[in-house]
Amino acid sequence: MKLIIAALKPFKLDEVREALTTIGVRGMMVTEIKGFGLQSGHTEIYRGAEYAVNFVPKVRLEIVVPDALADQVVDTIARTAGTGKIGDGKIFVLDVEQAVRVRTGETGDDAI
Amino acid sequence: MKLIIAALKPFKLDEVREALTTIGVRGMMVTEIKGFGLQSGHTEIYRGAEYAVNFVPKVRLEIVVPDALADQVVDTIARTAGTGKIGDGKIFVLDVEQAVRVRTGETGDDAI
Amino acid sequence: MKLIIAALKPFKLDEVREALTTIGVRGMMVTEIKGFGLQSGHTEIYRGAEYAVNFVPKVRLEIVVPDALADQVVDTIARTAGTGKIGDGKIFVLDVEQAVRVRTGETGDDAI
Amino acid sequence: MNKITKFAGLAAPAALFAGLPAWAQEAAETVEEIVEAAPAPDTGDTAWMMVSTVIVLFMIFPGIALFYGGLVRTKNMLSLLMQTTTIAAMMMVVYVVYGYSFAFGGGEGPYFGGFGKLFLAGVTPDSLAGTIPEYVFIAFQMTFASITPVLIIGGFAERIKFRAALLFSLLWATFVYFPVAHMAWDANGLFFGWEVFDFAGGTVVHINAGIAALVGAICVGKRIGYGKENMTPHSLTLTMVGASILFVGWFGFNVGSALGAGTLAGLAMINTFTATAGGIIGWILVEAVLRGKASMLGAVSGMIAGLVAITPAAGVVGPVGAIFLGAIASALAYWFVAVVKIKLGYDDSLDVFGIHGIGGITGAIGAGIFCAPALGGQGFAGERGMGEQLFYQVAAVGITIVWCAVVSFILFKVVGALTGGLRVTADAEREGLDLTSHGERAYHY
Amino acid sequence: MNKITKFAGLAAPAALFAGLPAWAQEAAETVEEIVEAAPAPDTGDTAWMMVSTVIVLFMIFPGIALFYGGLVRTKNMLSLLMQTTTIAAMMMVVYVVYGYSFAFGGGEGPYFGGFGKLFLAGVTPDSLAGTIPEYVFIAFQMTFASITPVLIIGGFAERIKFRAALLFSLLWATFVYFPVAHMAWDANGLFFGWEVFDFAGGTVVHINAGIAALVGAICVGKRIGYGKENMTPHSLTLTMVGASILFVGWFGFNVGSALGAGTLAGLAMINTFTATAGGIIGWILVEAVLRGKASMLGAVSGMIAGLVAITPAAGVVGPVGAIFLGAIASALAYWFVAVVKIKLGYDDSLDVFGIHGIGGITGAIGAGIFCAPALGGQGFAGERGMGEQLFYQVAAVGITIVWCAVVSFILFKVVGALTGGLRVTADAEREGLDLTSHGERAYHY
Amino acid sequence: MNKITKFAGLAAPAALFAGLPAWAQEAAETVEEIVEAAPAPDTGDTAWMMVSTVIVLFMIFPGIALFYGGLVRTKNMLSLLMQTTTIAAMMMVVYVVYGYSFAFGGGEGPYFGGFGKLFLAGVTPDSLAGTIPEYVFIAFQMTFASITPVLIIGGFAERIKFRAALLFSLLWATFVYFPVAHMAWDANGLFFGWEVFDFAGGTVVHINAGIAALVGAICVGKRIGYGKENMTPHSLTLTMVGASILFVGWFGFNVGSALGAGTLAGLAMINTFTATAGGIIGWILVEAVLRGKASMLGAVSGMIAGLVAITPAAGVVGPVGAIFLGAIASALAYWFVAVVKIKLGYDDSLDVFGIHGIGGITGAIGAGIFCAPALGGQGFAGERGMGEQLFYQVAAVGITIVWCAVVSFILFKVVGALTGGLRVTADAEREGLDLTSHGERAYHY
Ligand SMILES: Nc1ncnc2c1ncn2[C@@H]1O[C@H](COP(=O)(O)OP(=O)(O)O)[C@@H](O)[C@H]1O
Ligand SMILES: Nc1ncnc2c1ncn2[C@@H]1O[C@H](COP(=O)(O)OP(=O)(O)O)[C@@H](O)[C@H]1O
Ligand SMILES: Nc1ncnc2c1ncn2[C@@H]1O[C@H](COP(=O)(O)OP(=O)(O)O)[C@@H](O)[C@H]1O
Repeated sequence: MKLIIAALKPFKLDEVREALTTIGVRGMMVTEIKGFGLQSGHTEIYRGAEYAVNFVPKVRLEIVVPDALADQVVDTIARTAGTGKIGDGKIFVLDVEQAVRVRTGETGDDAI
Repeated sequence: MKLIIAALKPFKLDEVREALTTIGVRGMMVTEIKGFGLQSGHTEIYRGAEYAVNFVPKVRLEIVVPDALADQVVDTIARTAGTGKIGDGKIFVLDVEQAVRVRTGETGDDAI
Repeated sequence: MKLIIAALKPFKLDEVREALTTIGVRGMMVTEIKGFGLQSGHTEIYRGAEYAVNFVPKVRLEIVVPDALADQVVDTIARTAGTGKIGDGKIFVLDVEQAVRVRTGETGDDAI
Repeated sequence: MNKITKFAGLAAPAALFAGLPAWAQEAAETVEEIVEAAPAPDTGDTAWMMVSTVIVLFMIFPGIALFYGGLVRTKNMLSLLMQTTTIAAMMMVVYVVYGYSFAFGGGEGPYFGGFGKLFLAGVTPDSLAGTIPEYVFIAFQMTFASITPVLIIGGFAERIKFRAALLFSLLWATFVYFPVAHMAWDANGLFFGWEVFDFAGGTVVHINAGIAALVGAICVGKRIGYGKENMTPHSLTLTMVGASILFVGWFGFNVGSALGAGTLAGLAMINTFTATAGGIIGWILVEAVLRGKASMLGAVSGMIAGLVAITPAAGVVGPVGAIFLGAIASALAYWFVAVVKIKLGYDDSLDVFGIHGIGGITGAIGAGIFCAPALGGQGFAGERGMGEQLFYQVAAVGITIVWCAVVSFILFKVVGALTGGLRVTADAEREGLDLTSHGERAYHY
Repeated sequence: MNKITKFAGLAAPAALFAGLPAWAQEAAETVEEIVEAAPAPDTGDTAWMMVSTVIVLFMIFPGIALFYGGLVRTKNMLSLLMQTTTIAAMMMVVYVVYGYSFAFGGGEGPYFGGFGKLFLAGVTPDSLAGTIPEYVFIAFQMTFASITPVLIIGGFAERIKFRAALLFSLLWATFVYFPVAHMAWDANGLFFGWEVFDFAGGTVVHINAGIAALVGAICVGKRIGYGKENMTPHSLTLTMVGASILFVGWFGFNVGSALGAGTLAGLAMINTFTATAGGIIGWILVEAVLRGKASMLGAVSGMIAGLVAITPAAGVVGPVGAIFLGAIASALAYWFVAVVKIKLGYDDSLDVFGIHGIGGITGAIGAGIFCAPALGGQGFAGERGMGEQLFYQVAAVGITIVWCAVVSFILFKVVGALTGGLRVTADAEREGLDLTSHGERAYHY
Repeated sequence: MNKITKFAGLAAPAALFAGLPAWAQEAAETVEEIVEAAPAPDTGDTAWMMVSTVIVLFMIFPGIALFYGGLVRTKNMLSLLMQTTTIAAMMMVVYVVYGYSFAFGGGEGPYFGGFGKLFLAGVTPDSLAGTIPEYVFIAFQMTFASITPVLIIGGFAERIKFRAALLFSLLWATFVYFPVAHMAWDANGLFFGWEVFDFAGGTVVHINAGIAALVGAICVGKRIGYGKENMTPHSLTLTMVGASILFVGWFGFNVGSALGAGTLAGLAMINTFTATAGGIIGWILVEAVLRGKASMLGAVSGMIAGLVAITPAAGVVGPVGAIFLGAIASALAYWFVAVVKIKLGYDDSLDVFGIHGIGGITGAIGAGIFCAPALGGQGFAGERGMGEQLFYQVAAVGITIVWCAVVSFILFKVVGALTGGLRVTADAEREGLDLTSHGERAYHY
């Protein structure tokens, strides 16, 4: 199994989730994060004091899928999440050794 | 070492943490996340406009443990976090190459 | 490529980010988490009812870097984030199989 | 027979009060006090009117700001607060400069008060309006003029340019608000002459704001993602707080419109209570029946609908009739917001038309019905029956709607042309107006 | 000798005011005004009473809603706001329909005001109650009747069914609140006849609410996880805001109970200030000594305890005595909330009994002590000494406690039977009442 | 010629009112009422003064608490709320014990009111101050004395020890506030004798608080990370709510300082409106021009600057002049906060000096200018011209600054010595004062 981690623009979340559901992904974990990258942050001013905010709001998806599905998931995310502008995000793939479904105790591909 | 990632029902957090402490786990990272899976979300209505919310609040635990302890940790989580109802959550195991304790510079199993 | 995960004291974030930028890190993901470890939590009292809070606020950094840079990144974080007091945090290193930049479709080291 | 009929015989004495706002005379008369060129104000009336003024201000700062602000997404919170603050401040200056004059400047036409009191010319601390200092009357009216354009911004919240919102408000107040205020409340005004019941601003404030917001929602266009993305309110807690403050402050609005602390004030007070309670319960019942669950946002929406409905009617109906008036307005507003709006597909972000417009129309017409003594009301104007009273009520509503809709439409086009388009860019809308228009974020928890 | 003794001689003239609320007579008399069948209200008194009414409303919307809401967990926030809103609206309607009549309807029994003023029969805008329009008096009393059942819901917050809360409130108002209000404040009422000091509602509002909440907490049972999980307040900021609004609005409560803007009002005002300050400082000192840290929640808890304690006593003690009364009530409430409750193990979620019950009892009894001229007070009723006064104070407290406890217990059983159990399901309780009872969430940051 | 000149001839009759606060006499006189040893208070004046008192309380609870609290970081929120609550409560007790006496105790010196009214000796419910009960006057003044030390804490927020803040407030009130209040408002006071215009507390409240905060900011030292870390306000929403409540409550401050509901009150009311509007617009315009974006925090900062500026001037200028006064003060405050402060490098956390200090100085001096009849004002005192009036205005400002700065400095040193340093430890500062000083956290979402 593979763990796919993606940092994306928040407003793309629903679209990506739907696209993934279509290709058979049945679960994921979503976290709101602060992203740092090429996309520049913004400046906030409070009573004349300027603060550079270097972080940009992103959502981070974690999806565990059977090896066979991994490439397709990466492709789907890459296609759906893109706007062509800086800050579209990244996708990382890691190897997962084991998965367990708490409710049933199922393991491996059955668990996800 | 192994990194164990678990997505669980939030109200189980304290129980799981205690059970893990008992078997010798000395640290973890906890994140509040939105989970997507078989467990269905809910519907919210605001002035007649209905919104389907597909995400369910979950907590995500990350625990790095020596290889030897990994199975026991997975078991303990699986046992403690279960309610038998849909949405109990998943546990994933990944391999960790290195660990460092910032304070002391210790590495490997000593660091965790 | 390596994924470096670090749990650190929140007020160290800016310093660490700057140090990493200096050595060529161009991106990261930052999450606010609750840490559990040796550092003890605190007690809150509400109308005489005492609650022990076992979790301590931490920030969690995730940085994907080319293999070559990994050690330097770990070192830099370890050096910059330390205060010498309990709770300084941990750094974990995992292997990453693939990386994709959504905007361009670049993969591997080019993507990060 | 309602006391308003006494004005019929006021034509002559009214002349004695040349500069006095008509409404001041009405109230004074209504509460049966002897209106003379009294040298000192009545301290009790003045105390109440100052309180009324302050609590209508409270409806703006922070009442409506929170009611509206809680309903938008986090990223647009400050833009709502900021538009509220700036528009209200601007209107305060405008009111002193020409607003008071345009509405109550002594002009004898039915639509325009004239230039007689520009910069409050001729008003001194000793000038009285009825039994209260004229400065207090001006301040009271100023708060009405300040809140009305603020109500409108809810119609196109989360996407309008800041400077477009300001410019529109300025022009709208000039060409819609002041004329309608003159029509309704000045002794020489059109509706006033018709003896239309508009106790505290059903036409002037609520129908006016509702229509302008509807026109604005259409002219500005829908929010990106409207109907697809979840645009859930970022804090219903704040919305509830805002609604509560509106409830509280509305006693300044309604009871203050008695212009004194007499028996008419007492009537307006009890009616404002019961109509609001009716509004809350009305909405909740409909929701409970149709959806199986009563919601918090529903309860406060019903609250506002009830308050709006009793506004024109507070001094002419009875407390039991008011319950029904509030409940009916609330049910109609529900139907509009939850059914009609969704069918028609326009994006009135915060339902200004659905609640203020519909509530205001219901109240203005309902005032002509529930004032019937048979329904516990205080009676019709003069020798009128219900039919005749209703005719004038409907006429006033109709004129307000048409005037406001036409002028607002023109003004939106003009403002759009002057500001290079009413909307911010799509990117700015996505990122949120707080950062892109004001350089700040509302929360850093 | 306290001015209340003057009522002794009022038996005859009181007859003249058949329908007038007793309290209105008292206040009028107390401020030494000449009470005649005056044709017009006193504008100053009316202004103040309208303000009092509005600020007691503010205690509900959003005062108590925020004070309570801030103390619950995020997932139950809206349920608190919603119960507050709905119960208050319901009580406003009930008050007009039969509540006013049951309390002040002219009935001569000691427990019941009769059916004479159902639907406010016979009240017109010109009806006066003392020096103010009767409609204003009704509105003022209506706010008291609205807030009291709302106070109770804090006892079983975070687990009660919405419809159970509503039904209980309705029945409780009918069988507990209106009778006790009649006893305490109507000229024919039991406590009134005993010349019990209950200036602004120590028995009627606070002891009543505290007892009902305690009975409710026990009947409904503990929250899941109580004593194990952290049930930390989701926003102490909101709790502080709510408490502040209660402080501000309480001047309507206490000073408004003078029913006019005279010297008695001035006394009630200064006492309300100093007792509250005493309450704040009392709690903080206890905490600082016992725990080493003074907490914000402690400060506002002491604030409320002080306000509750001065409520029955505001017109009969002096400003320095009030400091001590507030501080003592606060310390007792602390002890109850932080020690006794935890020992006894019941789950009064928001400490309604601990603060309102204990504070109310302390205040009602303390009124009979600190009214002593030796303690700077205004004197006992009639020719009484402290012993006799205390006897009647304690008797009134005891009767209220027993009546309220017994009837509330029966009503909880009845309501439980009618609604299929008072509690929501365990799953719903875990998920939170906001989503499961109302289909909304409070925040989307 | 301003009406204050009438006091010139009051020397003799003033003797008749030995114990009466001078300001009460002024107002009574100013509104042209006949001041006799009236047996009963004027209900209208009393109603208004009770309202004023209550809304100044509202400025503290929760106005300033939220305005300040929203500006700090989450971890220090409760510390602000707690300091506000505790200091205000403490001042209420102190005011009754000796504060009223020190300010208005009848002493004939120019700096000190004496010991004549310790524990409010001699005051009964029937005592009058002008046309209102003395207890109401005391309560009104008590709220001023409560809010002023609270204003100061903004200067060293987020790092001071709780007990140091309390102790400093106590001493500062004793050695700075009460003396300056006596100087400005008592018939025997220094500034009062000079016929300085300080209508509602420009010197006493705002300059005083601003200077003390500046001295405090310097004595306590900068926050860790100041100038490097982002110390963004944790909730501008709360700041806006707080500012709004300040706006609303300020009518108690300013209009209440007329001590009655007459024509002077009307003037103070309209001026407070227009100056605030001017302040808002002033700041926004400067920001828009210099930065290209107008900010919400800017708008409310301008609001407060405008309110501060009109405070000393509310009864002596005209409504159009007030717009300019507000706008000028706002622009100066902007410049101070956004330019001067950053250059000088001290850390006045919430810009108490920048806004209250600068605004207060501008207003106190501006009062001497905009009172000119040529500028629409009500005239100078006596036969004075602008030069002479300005001389006294500047003298009063100067004396206040020097007195306050010197005494505050000494007190900070003393308090630092007594509490083992004014600051919490660096670790506690990092973790936040909420947890480390009070054992609570503000939010658990
Ligand atoms: N493929 C997956 N990858 C990552 N997380 C998952 C995946 N499937 C489920 N999850 C997480 O596990 C949670 C529970 O899964 P769900 O399918 O709802 O129920 P169950 O665990 O009972 O099968 C989800 O809310 C989600 O956070
Ligand atoms: N090396 C990295 N490791 C982890 N996350 C990264 C890395 N680089 C970028 N990211 C994440 O991807 C987001 C987008 O990256 P950015 O460089 O801004 O634009 P782009 O993806 O268009 O190159 C960042 O906000 C961050 O969350
Ligand atoms: N075994 C672990 N797995 C994952 N995260 C851990 C682990 N142990 C510690 N952490 C993280 O590191 C943080 C610091 O650890 P702690 O034991 O408190 O202090 P120290 O790093 O000084 O030994 C914790 O708050 C937690 O977030």
